[in-house]
Amino acid sequence: MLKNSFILAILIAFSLIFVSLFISYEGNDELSNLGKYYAENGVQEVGAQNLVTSIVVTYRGIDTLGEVVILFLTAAIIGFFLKLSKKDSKNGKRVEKLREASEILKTGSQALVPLIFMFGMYIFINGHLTPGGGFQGGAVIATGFVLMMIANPVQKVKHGVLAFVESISGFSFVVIGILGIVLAGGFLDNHILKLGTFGEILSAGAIPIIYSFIGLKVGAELSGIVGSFNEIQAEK
Amino acid sequence: MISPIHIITIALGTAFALGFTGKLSQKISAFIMLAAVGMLTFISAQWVYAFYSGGQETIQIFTAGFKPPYSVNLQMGYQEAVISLMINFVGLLSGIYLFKTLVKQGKNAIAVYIILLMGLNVIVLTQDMFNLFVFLEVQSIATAGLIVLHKKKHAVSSGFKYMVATGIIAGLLLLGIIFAYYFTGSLNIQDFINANMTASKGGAIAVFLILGAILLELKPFPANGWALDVYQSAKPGLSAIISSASGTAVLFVLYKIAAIGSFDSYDLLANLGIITFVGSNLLGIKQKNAQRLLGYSSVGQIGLLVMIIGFGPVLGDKFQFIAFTIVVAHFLAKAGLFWLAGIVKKDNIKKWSALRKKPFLLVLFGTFVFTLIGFPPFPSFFGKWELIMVLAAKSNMIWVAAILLGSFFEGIYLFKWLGYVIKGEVSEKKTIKVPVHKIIPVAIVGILTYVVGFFSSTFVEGGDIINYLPLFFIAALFFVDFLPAFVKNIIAIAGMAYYGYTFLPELYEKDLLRFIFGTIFIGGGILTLIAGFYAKGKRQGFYPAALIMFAGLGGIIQAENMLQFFFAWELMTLGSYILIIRGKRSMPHGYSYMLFSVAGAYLMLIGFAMTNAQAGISLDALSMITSHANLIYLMLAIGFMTKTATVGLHIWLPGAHAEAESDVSPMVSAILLKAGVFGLIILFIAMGAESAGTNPILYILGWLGAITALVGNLAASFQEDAKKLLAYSSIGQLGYILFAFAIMTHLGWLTGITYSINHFLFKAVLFLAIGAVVLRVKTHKMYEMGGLIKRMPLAFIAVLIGIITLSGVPPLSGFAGKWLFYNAVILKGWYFQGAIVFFAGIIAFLYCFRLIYAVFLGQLKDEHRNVKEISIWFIIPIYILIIGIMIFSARPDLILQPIGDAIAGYFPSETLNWNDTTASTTLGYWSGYRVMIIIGIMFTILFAWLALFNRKSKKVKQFNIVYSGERPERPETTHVAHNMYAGYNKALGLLVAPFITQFWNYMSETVKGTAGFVRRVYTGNGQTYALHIIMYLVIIYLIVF
Amino acid sequence: MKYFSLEYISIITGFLLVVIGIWGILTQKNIIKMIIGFTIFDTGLHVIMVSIAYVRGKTAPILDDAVGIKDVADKIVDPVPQALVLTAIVIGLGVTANVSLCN
Amino acid sequence: MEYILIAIVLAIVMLIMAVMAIHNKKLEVAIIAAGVVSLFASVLYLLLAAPDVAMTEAAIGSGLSTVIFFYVLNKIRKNNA
Amino acid sequence: MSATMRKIGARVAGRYGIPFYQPWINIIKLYSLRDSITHGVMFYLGPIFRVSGGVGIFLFMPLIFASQHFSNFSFAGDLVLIMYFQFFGMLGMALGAGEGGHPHSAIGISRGLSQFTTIEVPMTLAVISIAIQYNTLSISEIVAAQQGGILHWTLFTNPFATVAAMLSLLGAFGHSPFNLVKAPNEIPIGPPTEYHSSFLGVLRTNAAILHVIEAVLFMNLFFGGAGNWFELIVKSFFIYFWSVFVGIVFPRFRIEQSVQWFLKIPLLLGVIAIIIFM
Repeated sequence: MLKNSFILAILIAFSLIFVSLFISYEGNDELSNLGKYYAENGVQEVGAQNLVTSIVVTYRGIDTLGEVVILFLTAAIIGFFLKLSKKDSKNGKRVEKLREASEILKTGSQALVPLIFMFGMYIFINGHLTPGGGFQGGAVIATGFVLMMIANPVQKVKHGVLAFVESISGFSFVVIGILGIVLAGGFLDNHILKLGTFGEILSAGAIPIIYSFIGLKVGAELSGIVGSFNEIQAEK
Repeated sequence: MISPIHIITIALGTAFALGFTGKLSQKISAFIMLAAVGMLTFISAQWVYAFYSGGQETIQIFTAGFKPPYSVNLQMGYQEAVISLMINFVGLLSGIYLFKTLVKQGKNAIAVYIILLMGLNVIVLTQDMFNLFVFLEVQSIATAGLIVLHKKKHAVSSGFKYMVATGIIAGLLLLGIIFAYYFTGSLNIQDFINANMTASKGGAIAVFLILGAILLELKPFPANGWALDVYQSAKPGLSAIISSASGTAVLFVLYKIAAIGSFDSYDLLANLGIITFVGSNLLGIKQKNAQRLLGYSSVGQIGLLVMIIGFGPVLGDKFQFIAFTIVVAHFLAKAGLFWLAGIVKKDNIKKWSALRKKPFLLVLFGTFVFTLIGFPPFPSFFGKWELIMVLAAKSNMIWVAAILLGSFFEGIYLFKWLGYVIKGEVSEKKTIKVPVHKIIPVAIVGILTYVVGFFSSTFVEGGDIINYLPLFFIAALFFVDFLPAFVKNIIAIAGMAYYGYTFLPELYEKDLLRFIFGTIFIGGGILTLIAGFYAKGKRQGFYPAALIMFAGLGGIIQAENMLQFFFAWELMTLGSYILIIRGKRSMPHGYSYMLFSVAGAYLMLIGFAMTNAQAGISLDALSMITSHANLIYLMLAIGFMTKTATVGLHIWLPGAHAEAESDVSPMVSAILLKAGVFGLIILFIAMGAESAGTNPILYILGWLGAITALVGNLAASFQEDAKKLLAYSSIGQLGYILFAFAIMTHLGWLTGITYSINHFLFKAVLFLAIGAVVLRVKTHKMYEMGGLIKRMPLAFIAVLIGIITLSGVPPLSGFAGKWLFYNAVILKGWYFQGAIVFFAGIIAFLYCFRLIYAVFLGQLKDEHRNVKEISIWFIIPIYILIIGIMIFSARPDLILQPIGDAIAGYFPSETLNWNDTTASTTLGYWSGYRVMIIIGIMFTILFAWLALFNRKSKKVKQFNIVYSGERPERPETTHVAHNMYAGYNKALGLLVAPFITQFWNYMSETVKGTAGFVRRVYTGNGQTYALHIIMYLVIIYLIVF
Repeated sequence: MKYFSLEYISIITGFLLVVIGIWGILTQKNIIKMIIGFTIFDTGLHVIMVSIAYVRGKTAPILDDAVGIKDVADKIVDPVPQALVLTAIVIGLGVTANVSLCN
Repeated sequence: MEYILIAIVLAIVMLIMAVMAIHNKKLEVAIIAAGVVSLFASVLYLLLAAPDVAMTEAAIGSGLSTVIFFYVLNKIRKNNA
Repeated sequence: MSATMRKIGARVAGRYGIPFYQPWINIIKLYSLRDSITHGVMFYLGPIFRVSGGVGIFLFMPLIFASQHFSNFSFAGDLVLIMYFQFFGMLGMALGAGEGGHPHSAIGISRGLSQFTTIEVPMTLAVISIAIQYNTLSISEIVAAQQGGILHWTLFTNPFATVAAMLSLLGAFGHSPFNLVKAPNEIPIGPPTEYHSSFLGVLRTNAAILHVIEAVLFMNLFFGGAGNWFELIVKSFFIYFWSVFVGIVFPRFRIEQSVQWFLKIPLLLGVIAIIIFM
């Protein structure tokens, strides 16, 4: 208990930093310089309705690349871990027989999962127009995947397929980025395709393509991660 | 030119592509990865080249084709190129090193590895704060992943701690970034810098959070327990990357963003950096685990670099050089050491002696250790030199002291480790396996340390005239180390002779004092090397070390500026250290030798730095000091006195000299100690004759010299070990010399020089002779010898002449010193000191007699009935030296007269007058030549007389004696060499009680105790480490705001 | 009452979540709870970031028909921190997954 | 104004849930509570005019994270059992 | 002279003692002994060193003040030379005895050397004091400075130095109470153990020379020197007898006792002597 009070004291002292930060915060009545620039020029330059998307995919595309890389790393590390524990399980550890899911769940999921996948794809393809994009779509796909696993716990996750999707979309992402250097102004420039008509699906240059790849990749990665966790927990 | 953006594309392309290569074998994947990393290295190398060859300007890469701050931009400048090259280079080498591991772990690990490198590159290049954050996370997740892949239980838990710690740090960084954005409306680092955020309180806190987070990424002491666990438990190849590449990259980030703070934040960084440097190195002292030790050292070095960044504005245009050399030194050495750790595969540093079976690795290990500590010719030497010079110039002396203290702590454990490696017991018969792919990286960085060191010297003021010729020669000699010893000996002697030839004749005209010392160093070196012919086999490692020492000694003579002097001084220390620890039981002594030397050298360094700040870098500047002169002189004097083993600083000497090899003892005793004397001479010249009466330092030094003489000689007479006896005698003799020079009159100096020459001659003779005897009888203990005159008459004569010279009995040259001494002392008026020295001189008789009696006289031991005369290779140099003694004894005027003329420039009054061969002062007179003749004639007459009476005396066996009514049968019963001066010891032993040793022991125990106490903050618990991080920030916050 | 507005309430909530999260990290023995502390810490940060993006009385930065494409700057909240939060959330997931793995 | 009231309610629930997530003895409850914090946060994001963020938080923070937690919990339970 | 000493000693002890000519007879007898053995080269050289030392000091010492002839070879060196030359003989003696291989000789030497070192300290202080006083190290000049009446002797002008030196003289002569070195009872004649016949003869000769020379040295330094032969003999005889008297009165000291004793009173006196003239 003494230790906890000590920690509490430290934390209170630490909160002083936050208090000062909070006091200095006054809320905004107008946009910051950067925000203003994007608001005024985003449409002309990038051509996406959703400004957040144009920032995420184009202006700060390299951040997104890093983010995808982090998911990739996580998936790779967890996948590796899975491999290790599988090796262990070969040495005398058994995979516990899981309880079968109820029939309703099974049937329901069979109908639902493709729908969820479709919804996810819709989200990332329309990322430049409506809220949402690659990440959200990817996450939705992964949710569908989770549902699939719950419905059918015994079924093996096809890591090979996931990895393939993940790699190919990641690779394409990079290739498009390089095309940006070759054909347009810089790495991940979306001007390799025409900006098109504002507000349409096939507008905003390469954004829909890039976001699709991101969506696929994120979906595959998140599914892989969750799947791996599932397998890890299934082992004993 | 390939755009740096392709560092990202190639790395990521490879990583992603590995996923769909399908069934490609893991080996091929690893090769693809290596090729990719090679490509990265090539890209950064070509940029470095472009900048190096000039004409290339810093370029900005706009991603997505928009200008910053609207999109993320990368910047490629000279600095970025260099750092990125370093990262990729170590990545490539580590990739080769980890090749098999990576192949075994599979594609996932390979992909993570290359992404780690990519992340590091991006954080160096990027100019956008949030981008920096993202790739910092990439970097830390990749690192954690690779740690976890190690699949040790310990590794997993340390990975967890690492994630927790970096997670909190990243969160705080993000908080800082978003508020910085709130205040500036930008995410570009350049905009942050221009915005002057610290003006408002909120902005200042945002800056504080950003800088604090980056600082915490650098593992500042004491909030770094998590990092140490990582260093300890990660695979060595990975630790190498974390320490070298990640450390360097994040340091660069700190450097890049440091400007967002105000001037105060620089100050703060400097403070925190130095705390880390000192604290972390202090804790390293108690550490036993090799990788954790390296972790402490890494943290320490990075702390030093943080401090340097903090001093960036102060250091001005020197900053780049200093930071670069120290970074590179740390980078190369740490990578090399971690890799070595992976080859040795021993956790406990005591077990590293396994390395000894691989001399090549041993040399590399030594190289890295000396690089870390900052010995020449490695880059960190020049970096630290410049750093301290600049700091001193801006009178930041406390900082200088703290840096040196930290370096000293680092020296303590690194040398201890080196000691274990070189002298520890090799218990296992199994030799360590050295796969080729692991040794190549180590060798490459090892060689690079030399190359970079060489190039960095050309950038230092005064460094361009350092004489590298001997070093190249030594390097060449190192590569022919496989030759038999006598071939190498011939090469070495030839090299020495040539080296002497290159500068000594010239000095004879210009500077007689330097000439004399130069002759002692080089000539003496050649003579003692002749003795080296006795050695059989290859004698690996001996010649490079010996020649490094002599190169250093020569360098001291040649030095024109303080950098050269210090460079040579450290070189000499390094060489002599290696020489000393070659002895069988000399490790602890070598260790303390090194610590004293390093500490002394640091004091010298401070002195030099303060001088440089006032009067420039030339050695002559010492006489132009305007302020704090006495402090500087005192520090320099203490520095030199560590080499002359003045009382208080002497405890390393007896063991070091006594346990060294037979032909090494004369080198380190007769020759090496003179380096300290030479330093003192330079110092005293600088202080000037006019300070003789007024300067309290000289007065203190005089007393110290006298006490040293007394204590040294007294201790010598109580030794049982012949070589130890000689070693203590050296302490005493050096006490005389210090005393004589401290008198600071014409006569005093003549005394000092005479003593120096004499000590060189007779101590070389004695150590060579006794060393040769020891080689024959295989013991140092005097009471285990005896009666050897019958077996080794030549050695006996040599020792006899040696001790007559030593004790200053007329007619040999020792008396010249004593006579000058009396005159000098009485004229100076230092009567009591003089009396003490005189008393010490008489005590010299005790040990002189003991030496010759116990070794050569008395009854011959049974086991020595058949020993041979000492080796001819010892006899030759000994008798050459004896001829020298005879000449000097008969005609001291030949040498002393020109010297007198030479030093008359410094001390014009009360000179020694020469009338033919008779010297006279205002007090007395003496003619060595005549005394020699008179005694010679008398001796002959008496000999003839006695011979006349004793024609018929018959020779009898030794046991033909009677005592206590019995005839002795065993030699032991008649030899009383053990505890010979028992009564004397009872009366005066108090004076030599090991107070000083106890004092130093107490000191070292205190330091270790502190280290052990502070180390308790590292509980090994992830939560505690997280708490440390929070506390660290809180404390800094409370201090700053 | 200045603090009685959307952005202030949310930013205070954010800070409090951060503090609670750190408290959890520092005090909880159970590793899962530590990790939960972590996610709460992260969520708090995200809330703060989004609050900073907020401009009083403006709408989301999506230029649909309701907003139009003229004088956009006066109509929307700041898109930049939102983009950052997107990235941060995904990174947070990566970190959480990794931390969860390490036990 | 009604936004503010909603926000206050959201904030209070989030904080209570956060404390619960950390101090509740039952791990399942704790995990769910953490998920609720995320979920309410995403509603708050909507109020703050950030639909993109809200979607992401809902999908990732309250969805996937919670699933992962349950898996980890399962794993630990089994290991300890 | 040694006979005289023994005689007085015996008389005090109530015995008859030996006749005064006994030592001379001893020496002659030793020289003429035919049976002679040796232990090696150094056994020869030892006595030679010893005698060289003795004779050497004699040669370097001016005996009679202002006499051209009896200044001997004093032009070759000064007081320092003489002080150090004493060691030459010591060393030779020690070496020769060591060669003999007899343990007693080694014990004797170790004791002798120990004691000798401390004897020299007050002596040196006294000499330094004199050197300061007269500002010279040349014996002739020291003697010259003492001319002109008994009150000009160092004995009176520098009494502390004189006393210190006289005390150390006791040790230098090696008579009782500082004669453990020779230790007649435990070890037959100390370092000369093992020596006999002509070797011993040489040594005894030397011993006589040494005693005389020490006395002469003291005379020169402290008692105004000698203007002619008669003065020389009388003065040195009295100096010699000083030690004899003391020796008879005090019991013998152990080595550590004598070492400590010499480092107390005589040392203090020497220091005072220097302080006075500083």
